[in-house]
Order: sequence, then C-alpha cells, then structure tokens
Amino acid sequence: MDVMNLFRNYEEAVAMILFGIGFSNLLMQKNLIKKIIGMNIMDTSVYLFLAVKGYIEGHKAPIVVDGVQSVEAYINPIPSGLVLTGIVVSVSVSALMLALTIRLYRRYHTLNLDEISTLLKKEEKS
Amino acid sequence: MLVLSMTVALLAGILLLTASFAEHLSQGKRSEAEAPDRGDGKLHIFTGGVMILAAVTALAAAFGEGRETILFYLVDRIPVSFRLDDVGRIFLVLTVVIWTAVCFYSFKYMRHEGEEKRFYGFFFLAYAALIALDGASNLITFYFFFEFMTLCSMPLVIGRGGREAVMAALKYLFYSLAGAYLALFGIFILYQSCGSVTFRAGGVLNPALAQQNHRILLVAVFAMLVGFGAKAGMFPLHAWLPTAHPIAPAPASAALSAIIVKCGVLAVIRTVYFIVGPNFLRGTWVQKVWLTLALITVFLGSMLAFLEKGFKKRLAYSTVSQVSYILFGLALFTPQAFAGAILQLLAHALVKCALFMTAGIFILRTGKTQAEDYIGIGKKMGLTLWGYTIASLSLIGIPPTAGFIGKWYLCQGSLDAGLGDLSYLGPAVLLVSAILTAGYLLPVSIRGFLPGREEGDWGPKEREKADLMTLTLWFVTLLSLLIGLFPGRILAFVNGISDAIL
Amino acid sequence: MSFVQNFPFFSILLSLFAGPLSSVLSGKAAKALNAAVITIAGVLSAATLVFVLGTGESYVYTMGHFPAPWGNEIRVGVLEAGMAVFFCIVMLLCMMGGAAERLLEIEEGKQNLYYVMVNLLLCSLLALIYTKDLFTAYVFVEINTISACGLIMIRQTGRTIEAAVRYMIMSLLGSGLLLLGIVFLYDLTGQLLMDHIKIQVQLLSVTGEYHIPLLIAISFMAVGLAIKSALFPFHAWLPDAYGYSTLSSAAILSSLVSKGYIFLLIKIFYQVIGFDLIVRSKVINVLFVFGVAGMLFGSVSAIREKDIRRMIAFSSVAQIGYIYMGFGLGTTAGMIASIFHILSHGATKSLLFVAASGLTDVSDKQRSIRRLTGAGYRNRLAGVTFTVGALSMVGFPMFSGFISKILFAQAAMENDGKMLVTVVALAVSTILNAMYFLKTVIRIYTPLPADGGGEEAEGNTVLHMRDCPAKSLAMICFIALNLFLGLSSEPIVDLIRKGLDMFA
Amino acid sequence: MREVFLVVAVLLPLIGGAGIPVIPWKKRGAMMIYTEGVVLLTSALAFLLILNRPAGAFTLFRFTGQLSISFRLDAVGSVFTALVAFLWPLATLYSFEYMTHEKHERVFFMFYVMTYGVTLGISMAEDLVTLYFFYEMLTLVTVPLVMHTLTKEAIRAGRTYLWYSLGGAAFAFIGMIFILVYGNTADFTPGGVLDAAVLGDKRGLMLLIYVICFCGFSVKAAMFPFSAWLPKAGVAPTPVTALLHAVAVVKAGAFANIRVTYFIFGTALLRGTWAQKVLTALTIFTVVYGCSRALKETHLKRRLAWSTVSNLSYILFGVTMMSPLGLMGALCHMVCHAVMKICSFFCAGAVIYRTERTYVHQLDGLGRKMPTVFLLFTVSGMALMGVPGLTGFVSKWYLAKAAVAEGGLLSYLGIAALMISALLTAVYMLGISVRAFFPGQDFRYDSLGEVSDPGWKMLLPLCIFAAVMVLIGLRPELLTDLIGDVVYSAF
Repeated sequence: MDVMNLFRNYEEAVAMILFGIGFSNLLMQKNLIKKIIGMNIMDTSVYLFLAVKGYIEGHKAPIVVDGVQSVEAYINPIPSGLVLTGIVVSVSVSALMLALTIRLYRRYHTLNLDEISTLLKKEEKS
Repeated sequence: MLVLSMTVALLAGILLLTASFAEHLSQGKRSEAEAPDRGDGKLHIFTGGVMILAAVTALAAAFGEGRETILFYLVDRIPVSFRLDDVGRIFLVLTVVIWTAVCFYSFKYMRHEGEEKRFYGFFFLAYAALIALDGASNLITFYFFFEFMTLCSMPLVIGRGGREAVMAALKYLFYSLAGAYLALFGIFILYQSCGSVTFRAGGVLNPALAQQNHRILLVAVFAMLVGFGAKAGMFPLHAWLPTAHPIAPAPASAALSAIIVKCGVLAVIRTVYFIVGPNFLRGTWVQKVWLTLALITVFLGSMLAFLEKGFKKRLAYSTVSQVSYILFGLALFTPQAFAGAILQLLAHALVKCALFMTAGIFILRTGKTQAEDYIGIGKKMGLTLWGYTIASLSLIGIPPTAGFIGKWYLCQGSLDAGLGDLSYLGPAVLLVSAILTAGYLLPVSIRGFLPGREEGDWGPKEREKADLMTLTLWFVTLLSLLIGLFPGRILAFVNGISDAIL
Repeated sequence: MSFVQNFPFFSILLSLFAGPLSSVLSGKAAKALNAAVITIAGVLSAATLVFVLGTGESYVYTMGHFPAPWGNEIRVGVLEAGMAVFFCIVMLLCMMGGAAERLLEIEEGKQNLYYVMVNLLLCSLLALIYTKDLFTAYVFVEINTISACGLIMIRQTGRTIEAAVRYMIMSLLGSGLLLLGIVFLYDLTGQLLMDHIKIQVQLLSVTGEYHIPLLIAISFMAVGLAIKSALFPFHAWLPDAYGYSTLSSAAILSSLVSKGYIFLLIKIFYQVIGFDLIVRSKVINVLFVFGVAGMLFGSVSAIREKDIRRMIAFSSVAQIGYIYMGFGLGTTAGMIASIFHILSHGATKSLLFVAASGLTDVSDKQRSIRRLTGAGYRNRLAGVTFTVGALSMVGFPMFSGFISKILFAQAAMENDGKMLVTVVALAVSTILNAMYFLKTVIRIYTPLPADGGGEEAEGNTVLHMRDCPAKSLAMICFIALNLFLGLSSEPIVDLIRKGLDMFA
Repeated sequence: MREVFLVVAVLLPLIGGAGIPVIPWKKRGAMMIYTEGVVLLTSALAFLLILNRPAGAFTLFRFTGQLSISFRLDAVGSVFTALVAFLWPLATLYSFEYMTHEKHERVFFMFYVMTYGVTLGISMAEDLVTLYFFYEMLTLVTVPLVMHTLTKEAIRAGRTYLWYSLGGAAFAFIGMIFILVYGNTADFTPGGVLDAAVLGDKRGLMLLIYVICFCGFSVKAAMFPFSAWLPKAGVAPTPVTALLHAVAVVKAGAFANIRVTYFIFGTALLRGTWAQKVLTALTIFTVVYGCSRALKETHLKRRLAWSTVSNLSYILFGVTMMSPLGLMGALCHMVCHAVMKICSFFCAGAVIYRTERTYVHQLDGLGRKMPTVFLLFTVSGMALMGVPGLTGFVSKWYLAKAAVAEGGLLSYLGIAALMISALLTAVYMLGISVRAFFPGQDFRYDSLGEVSDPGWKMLLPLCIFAAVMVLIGLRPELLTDLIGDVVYSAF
C-alpha cells in the first residue's frame, strides 16, 4: 500500500482521523459535554468525507451564477445535499443530548456519568 | 416319595412359624417377663412325630427306585424336578440320620434357650430345603433350593437372638449370598455352552462350544468352585464359620457344621462331576488353584483351632479344616481320592455332630465355654466325655475309626494322581493337620479324665444320668464307629459311583 | 398501479403527520388518535400483504412519480408487508397493555408528548421496512433512535434519564458507524438506491477490485446495526433502558425497535450486497460468534438478576443472540429461522413484560423476585401469562419458542461446520433459560407461608380480570398470538420463505 | 377397535384429572370415587386397546409437515401401557389412604391423574416428536407433585429435578432434530429409520448424536452422571416416589431409550461401535454405583431411590446389548422391577404413614408390630435380590443370557456387575428386614408405641403386588412368552 495514496487524497485521510478522534471521545470520555463534542466531531468528519466525494477538480460550487447551465462547470451536488440532511440530523441529536445533560446536572450537580450512577444507587437505597 | 417328605417338612415348618408369630403377637400385648412354658410337652411330641414321619418317607425314597417328579417350570422352560441318583442317596441318608439325631437332642436344649417354635419352624424348612438339594436333578433347581436353604438356615444361627447373634447371622447370610452369586455368575456362562443343565454323570458340556470359549468357561467353573466353596468354608470365604458357630445354639451349630456345610461339597460335586466333567478340568490351572486353596484351608483351619481358646469356636475351625480334606479329595479326580472324600464326608458329619453335642451338653450343664475350664469333668459326666473321646479319635484318624479310612484313601489317591509336587505336598499337609487336630481335641479329654491336683469346684454335684441328649450323642458316635469297622459295603457303593463319573 | 399499491406510502405518511399533530391535542385525544393510526396502518399493511400475495412478486413504488435518482422509492414485498402487519399488532397490544402505567407514571401535562414519540416511532419502523434508499434509511434510523430515547426518559426519574443518556451514547456510536458504512458504499458505487448499488457491487465483486473497502463498508454497517440492536458485547445500555422505563415503552423497545434495525440489516444483506457475497465475506462468522456468546452470557447474567424486569431484559440480549446466530449459519434456512424468531421473540417478550407488570401490581409495586412469592395466586391471569411466556422462552412444545428452536436446529444440521457448536449452544441456553424463567414461575406459584409472610407481604392485594380490562385483554391477545405462532407455524414459515425468495 | 380410542385413552385422564379441583366436592368420598373411576376407566380402555390392537395411527394434531402429535400402539408400546394401566389404579387406591395426612389433596390428585395420561401418551406415541412432546409434558406435570409438601427442601428437590429433566430433554431434542433432518421418517419403524446410504460420511456424527440423545433420555432413567435428582425427589409423598420415581417417570426414560435405540437409530448401525461400548460401560458403572450409594444411605426412601437408580441401569444395560435377547431382558426387567419396587416403596410408605419413622435404624423390632407390611417388604427385598422363584431372578436370567450371547469383556463385566449389585441389594434390603424381625432379646417392644398394620386400602395393593411377584416368579412363561413375541415383532 503505497503511502503516496495518502497524500493524493488527503481529505479522506483527515476525515478518517477526525472520525477516530470523535468516536473514541464519545466512547471514552467521562464528562457528558465532552461526549457530545466528540459526537459532533464524528458527524462532521463523516460529512467532510461525503462532501469531498462530490468535489471535482476545477469545478465551482453548484450555485448557478451568471446563467452558466452546463454540468461541467459545477461539482456533483448530491453529496452536498446529503450533507445538509446529515447536519440537520446531528443538530437534533445534539439538542436532545444537551437537554438530557442539563436535566441530569440539575438533579445530580455533576457531569461525570459514573458519579451519576453511584449517586443513583445511593438514592435508590435510601 | 422324596417330594412327599419335603412337603411334610415344609407344612410343619410353616405351621410352627405361624404359631410362633401368633404367640408373639399375643405376647406383644402382655409384658415379656413371664414367657409361658405351657404346652411344651405337646410341642415336643408334635415335632418328634413330624421328624420321624419325614425321616421314614425320606429313607423310603432313598432306598426305593426314584422316578423323575416335576413340580413346576422355572425360567426358560427349565423344570424344577427331582430324580435321586447314587450321590443324592448318600447325602439324603446322611441328612436324615443327622437331622433326626439333632432334633431329639434339641428338645431339652431348646427349652433352656427359648423361642422354640421359631427354631423348630426354620429347622423343618431347612430340612425340606436339604432334601430337595439332594434330590435336585438340574443346576437351576439346585440353585433355587441352595438360596432357599441359605435363607432358612440364617434364623437358625440367630436362635434366641442377641445383638451379636443377629450380626453373626447377617455375616453368615452375606457370605453365603456372595458365594451363591459367584456361583450364579458361573451358571449363566455354563448354561450357554452346555446344551442342557440336567445332571448327567461325566458332564453335559458340548465339546464344540467348550472349545470355542475355553478361557471364560474355566473362569466360570473357578467362580462356581469359590462360590460353592464359601458354603463349604473354603479359604477365601470361610470367615463366617468361626463367627456363626459359637453364637448359634448347640443343635443349630451341630446341624450347620454337619449338614449345611456339606451342601457346599454336594454343589461342588454336582458342578465338577455332573455338569462340567472332570476331564475338562484335569491338568488345568483351575485344578491346581483349587488344590492349593483346599490345602491352605486344611492347614489354616487346624492351626487356628489349635490356638483357639473357646470350645465351640475351636470346633468351628476344625470343621473348616476337615471339610477342606473332602474338597482336596474331590480336586484330585482319581477313584481312590473320590472314595476317600466320600468316606471323610460321612465320618466328619457324624463326628462333628457328636462333638458339637458334647459341647452343648457341657455348656448346658456347666455354663462354661472355654476349653480348659472342663478340668475333672470326667468324674461327673463320664458318659459324655467318653463319647467325645471316641469321636475325636475318629477325627484325628486313628486306625479303627472311619476317619482313618477316609484319610488313608485320600493320601492313596493323592499319591497316584500324578500332579508332581502337589501330590506329595497333599499327604504331608494332611499328616501335619492330623497332628494339630490331636493337639486341640485330646487335651480336653485328658484333663477331663485325669485332672491331677487342681480340683475344679464347679458344676452339678450329682453324677450325670443317661438322658435323651447323651443317648443321641452315643447313637451318632457308635454309627461313626460302625462305618469305621465295616467300610466294605460303603466303599463298594462309592466305587460304583466313581466308575460312572470318572 | 391499483390503488392498493400506495397503501404503504399512506401508512408512513399517516403516522408521520399524526406525530406532530398529537403534540397539540390533549392526552386522551392523542391516545385515541394514536390507537386509530396504529390500527389503520395495520389494516393498510394487511391489505398490501393480501395484494402482494395475490400478485406473487414484490413491486417498487416511486413517490411522486419522479424516477429513481431524483425521487425516492420504496419496495413492497410479502416479507415487508408481513413484518409491517406484525409490528402494528404488537405495538397496538403493547400500548393497550401499558395504558394504566402511563396514566400513573407520566405527569399530567406530558401525556400527549408520549404519543408524539410513539407515532414517530411507528413511522420510522414502517419506513425502515419499506425503504429502498440507504440514506433515507439512515435518517429514519436516527428518527427511530430519538423517539426511542424519548420513550425511555418519559418517566423523568433519575434512573430513566441516565438510561436514556447511556442509550443515546451507544446508539450514536452505532449510527455513526452505519453512516460511515453508507458513505463508503456511496463512495464505491456512486449510488444510494439499494438495487442500483447491488448491480455495481456485483460488478465489483466480479472484477475483485476495491474488495477491501467493500469489506470495511459491510462490516461497519453490520457492527453499527449490531450495536443499535444490542448484540452481546454492546448490550450495556439494555438492562437499564428496558428495566426502568414505563411498561409500554419497555415492551415496544424490546420487541420492535431492536427488530427494526435487524430487519434493515437483512435488507442490506439481501438487497444491497447480495447474500452469497456476504457469506463469502466471512462477516457473518463474526456475527455467529457474537450471537452464540450473547446466547450464553445473556442468560448467565439474567440468572444473577434479582429484579424481574431487568431479568427479562437480559433474556432479550440472549434472544437477540439467537437471531444473530441464525444469520451466522449463512444458509437461507438459518435466515428463515432468524426471521421467525424475530416474530416469536417480539410476541413473547412483550407478553413477559406485561405479565411481569401484572405481577408487580399485586405485590405492592415491588420488582424484586423475592417479593413476588405467591403473586400467581393473587393475579391469576398474570400468573398464567407469565407461565406461558416462560414456557415459550424455554422452548416448550405447543409454544412459539419450540418452533423457532426446531427451525434453528434444522438449519444448523445443514452446514456441518457450525452444527455441533450451534446445537450444543441451543441445548445449554435452553437449560439456562429454564433456570431463571422456571425458577420465577415456581416462585410465583409457591403460596406464602400460613402466617401471611410477615413484613414481606404487606401491601399485597388481589387483582381480578375485570379490575384492569385493557391489560387483561392485552394479555389474552398476546397468549393467543403466541399460541397462533406456536401451533399453526406452517403458513408463517412458507410466507417467510416466499418473502425471502422475492428479496433476492 | 378404532384408532380414535387411542386419543381417548390419553385425553381422558388429562381432562378428568383437570376436573378434580374444579368440581366442588361435598365430601371426600365422592372425590375419591370420581378419581378412582377415571383411572379405572382409562385402565380398562387401555387393556381393551392392548387386546385388540388398532393397526393404524391417529393424528391428533399437526404442527408443520413432519411435526405431528400422533398415536399408534405397537407391540413394545403395549407392554409399557399394560404395565402402567395395571399399576396406576392400585397406586391411586393406596394414595387415598396416604393423603389423609397431607393437605392440598385435590391439586395432588389432579396432577397424579394427569401424569397417567401423559405416561400413556409416551407409551402410545407413534413418532419421536410425540414422544418428545409428552416427555417434556411429563416433567411439567410431575414437578408440582415432587414439590407437593412445599417445604424449603421439597422446593429445592423440585428445582433440581426440573433442571435435570429439562437439561435431558434439551439434549434429546438434538437427537430428534438429527432424525427429522436425516431419517426418512420420524415414525418408529422396527430396525430404524436411518439408512447407511443417506448417512454416508456422517456415521461418526450419527454415533455422537445417538450418544447425546441416549444420555438426554436417560436423565429421566437416572443413569450415572444424571442420577442425583432421584434420591432428592424422595422428599415427595410416597405415592409420588413410588409410582413416579420407581415406575412411571423413570420407566418412561428407559422406554424412550428403547424406542430410540431399536426403532429410530436401528441396532444394525449401532452394534459394535464405540457408542455401544461407552453406553454399556456407563450403565454397568451406574448399576454398581447405585447399589453402593444405597448401602450408605440411612434414609429409607432415599435408599430405595438409589436402588431404583441401579435397577434402571439393568434395563439400560439390556437396551445397550442391541440384540433381540437384550431387548427381551430389558422389557422383562422393566415389568418385574416395576412390580418389585412399587411394592417395597408402598411398604416403606405404610411404615412412614403409621410410625412417622423414616430412618433405617429406627425400624428395629417393628416387624412384630406390623408383620404383614414387613413380610411383604422382605418378599419384595428377596425379589429385588434375585432369589429364584421370584420375579427378580427371571429378569436377571434373561439379561445375563443376552450378555453371554453378546460375548466380549464388557458383557462379562456386566454380568459381574449384576451379581455384585444383587449381593449389595441383599445387604441393604435384608438388613432392614432382619433388624425389624430379630431386634435381639433385650429389645423393649412397648417403646414402639401403639402401632399396627394400615387399613385395607394400603394392604390390598401390597398383597396384589406380592401375589404377582410370586406368580411371575414361579410361572415365568406367562410373562416371557408375551415379551418373546413382542421382541419378535420388533426385529
């Protein structure tokens, strides 16, 4: 596997690295906010990967400007459309996660998930 | 006729047992202390009468021409049938004589023991089983009555029954059952390779099948020898004899060592001479091991008897060694040895019965059980001690008595059996054991007649009158003397048998 | 294009609009609307099922008459319509069963919000079943996750919110991987519609190039959906999510939500990549190993469980292990067995949850098994239902569990490589199931000691059928469904076989 | 006789039994008459069926293509049916008297009668699926009986019984599946349903599956590794331990093994293979293991339970001989052992019912107080020992004959095991009788208190069993001819 490939399509490589960071953060971090940030990094890295797929060298963004209609002028618009829907999805999910975190914080005054479960067990016992 | 005598005995036995049960039940209600003795006389007359009736019918069967009678069909269409042949006749006569003697002897003895109805009940059941054993015409019938006899004779050993009596009886039961099951193991294997199981002089083994599974057949026969040998007190399974005899009441141990032990011998004769046939075993490892086991038991029995203090236990050890004389004779497969074995069998039965009777009388009169307690007993109980002395002479093998003739033929047979060193070792062991027998039997009579200075102050003051017990003792001793003096007819009869089977 | 054909589209749209609509209605009205929507969706899918059975082959329905790359398409076959009908029935029964709990546990103002979530959930499930486009599938997977998370946390106790958070984290991991898998496929094939991708993938497999990225894409999607459907190593969130949420959401979650994802995985196997390619790619061996491990460890941890709801939750980890083991066998018989087990587990699990709640009602709402001694006598119907559920789980003849056990075993017999492992795993897991289920059955049928059981038993009440009509009706229907699956399984198995043939 | 009566025979006790707790009985007598009536009716029907056996099969219910619940009575099935039909009414009669001491009587009799139906279902099953179905139902129906007294230990015993039975059924299930996939039909056909051509390279697998299936069914037949539940089940009331754990349930396990070996896998494929050797060795070990554990056991019922464990392995030993003689020995012992063991269990039950003493050393001297019970106990003990003239000897004879005909070291070891176990049976059975009848002269009888023989309801079954034992012992051809032509039809 020649390393040159990595340089030629470096965008995909960066996207993958970002995905790794986001994924491990979401999984390993104790703090809830950091988890959510990790989740966002993961999603954005996938959308970067998707957007790059649509890019064609030397073409411009798919916005019709000064009446140019021919397909060769613009890059492939579908991935960008998908990215838009993807962003909507991750926004809604992040909103839900944040709401939950606030509610937990208000009840247990901590953001650390393990502490929350120990507090829960104590609360259960009493 | 045989079946008639058997049924008479069976009915009497069952009647007595139910009577003893009914008595227990009614007794159970009232307290134990005053066991009523009423009606003892009636009981004795009843048992005496039944005994004589059974004995007469059995003797008639023994001397009459026996035809085959079939009772019912056991498993695989094998009949439970009776046909009396010569060997059966010898054993039948012996059983009847001994059983009648012991029955009359036990009247006085059992009153002192108690539980009489139960004792006589099982006594008659055992008698029925013994007659059936002698008359059985095939191996399965034989085994059927062999187990039945074990189960019936077990309560005899219990007698009055204390904790250790029950333990001894259980030990006797489990040893004989172990022996019986070893034998059953052999029967299963034998059944497959010999066409039929009916006894036929010279064996029924079908040669083709025998050759095919030769090895397993030898193992089977050896298992049967050790199994039936257990009943005859042979070495590996002999331990029940020394424990059962001292505890059993005297008449029971007399019957036990005289007749029931002989069933083991009868079983061995039936399997070796009437099922497998001697020439199948001649020269095989089975014969050699059997001989060595017999010799070990002979020596072991006499040595232990010599060291034993208790009088009845000493006699029990002597039974162990004497019966192995017979087994030694049977193992040699020669006509003289066979004749010697049968004679030894007869002599030993009568003599051992006499010895145990004397033991019974001594214990009844003096209450002492140790051998050297009877110092100076001759003055008070001369008659019994003389009976004892004559009987022990025969057991040791002094010339005029039957024991001598038996042992003579045994040595003769062993010498010309041609088994190399074993045939010389045999007579040597017999001689040593004879000396040991003298060593443990004669001191009692010597000290009894010539007490020397220390005068034992014990026992009844007045001299002993001749009552029923001493009479039966003398009857048996005279009988053994008779065989000793005129063995001619018996030897001719036995040679007739040995020609057929060897 | 007969009118019946656009029923699936109608049912998706109906449930979609019912969602936001019921947010403005009052609690009672929203409940009525929800029940109506579910029944209509059920009836429509039944009609489509009858239609498709008549025509004998699946059809593609383009929405808005725009052809593929522009407009979106859904594909309707026998299997999809059948699953839709089954999902609607089970959801209806779960909602009926959990009605009483919802009134108690959800605050006054938030009743209608619950039905918003349920409608959205129904819409996403139907969409997952019918969709032909992968990215729409991803969007509806997300909708499904969010509404499921809403169902969990509706009770607002500390426990449920923590469970919801854990559930969200694990599901997001799963959907992240799924999205990446889909994007990879898009990168390789440039298509998003399932059958177009399939054509490209077949071409690729012939030439053999890009086979590593293809393999990665398949494994990402498989692992993503496995995480979302709580396969063994990723099941940490399941016990809390099912154990503490309100009854109807626990029942719906356990029997429908995880099954929706599995059904999407089956569609990916068959319609996106092609089953023979999947078998060659050895991904299913991994699923097989995790499945068998799930079967055993799920039951083992269920044995240690003291709380009856968490015990049933752990048992569904084991049952999902069964399904993935069925995939792992790699034969169509294995697939049929898994799909039948989806149906049978769906019916039995919700039955067990409803019965368990019936038993806890009569034991002062305590959930520990020790407190349920003699509950079977106090609430007779719940006792009988729980026993039926337990026996079906153990695979007792006459119940649906037995049929799925037979189908699994017969499928296992065919490929002798994995045969022995599967058969022994089946036997051992039956014993383990028996250990904790029948132990509870024995527990609920041992009468309390004569003196009333002291402090253990205070608060025990006796409940009769007419005291809670909705729940009793739900229980009776569940028993009927279970017996129907158990006794007349022949037509269902044929339906599944026909559906699978249409898939390829 | 039409085939539908087969189903009637099975369903009548099931429905009749279910009715017992439902019908509001005014007095106990009416309930007793009803229960005995149902059981007697079923037995009569069963005997009628055996006499003029319907040729065809009757399918009650069909799950899927091959899976169906269908009944057919063939020769081997009729032996087991006859045995069960003969013993059940007597056992029910016995348990009426016994249950006066226990509570929840109606629920007890419900399950008791339902077990009768399920056992008939097993004996009349036409194919392996029906047999498996009723085998599982048997566990379900007998667990409440084992747990009847609801003490902590009874529940624990019930639970152990449940795990063992379900574990066994789970492994037997594997066998059934193998047959459904590879056998040409699941029905019981003499000589087996597998043919070597179809199996081809799968012989090794087939043998392994056979061993697993055999062990699965012999969990109920209490073979060595799985025999721990039987003694524990001794905690149940005596009618349960006597009828179920000495006769119906355990024999069902043995009967299922006969079906699997002779009618499904077929002896032609199994003879001489390592599977046969392994199973024969296991059965031989259980024979000796069962007896030695019985010797050590002081609790009366557990001692008899261990003796059942060893006697059942006699039957399994006969089954693993895989020859006509072996089958004959197995069936013969199945019948003989049932009669012997149920008689000894009922005697033990009568003693416990009357004197509440359950340990062996407490029984000294009772022989005089309860003479008939202990006399019958001695008779059944001697029969178990194999004293010729009683049933035990007959079945030992045929088992040994089969073993000798088979030849080979293992079968001779088998005969040796039979002999050793006979001796040990003598020790632990006669040990009790001797101590009961001859406790020794210094024994105070009034210490036993007011004890006497139980009522006629208990004694009648006992006497009937003893009579049967002696009858078969002395006239064995009554039984052996019947079993002879049964075996002839199976080969």
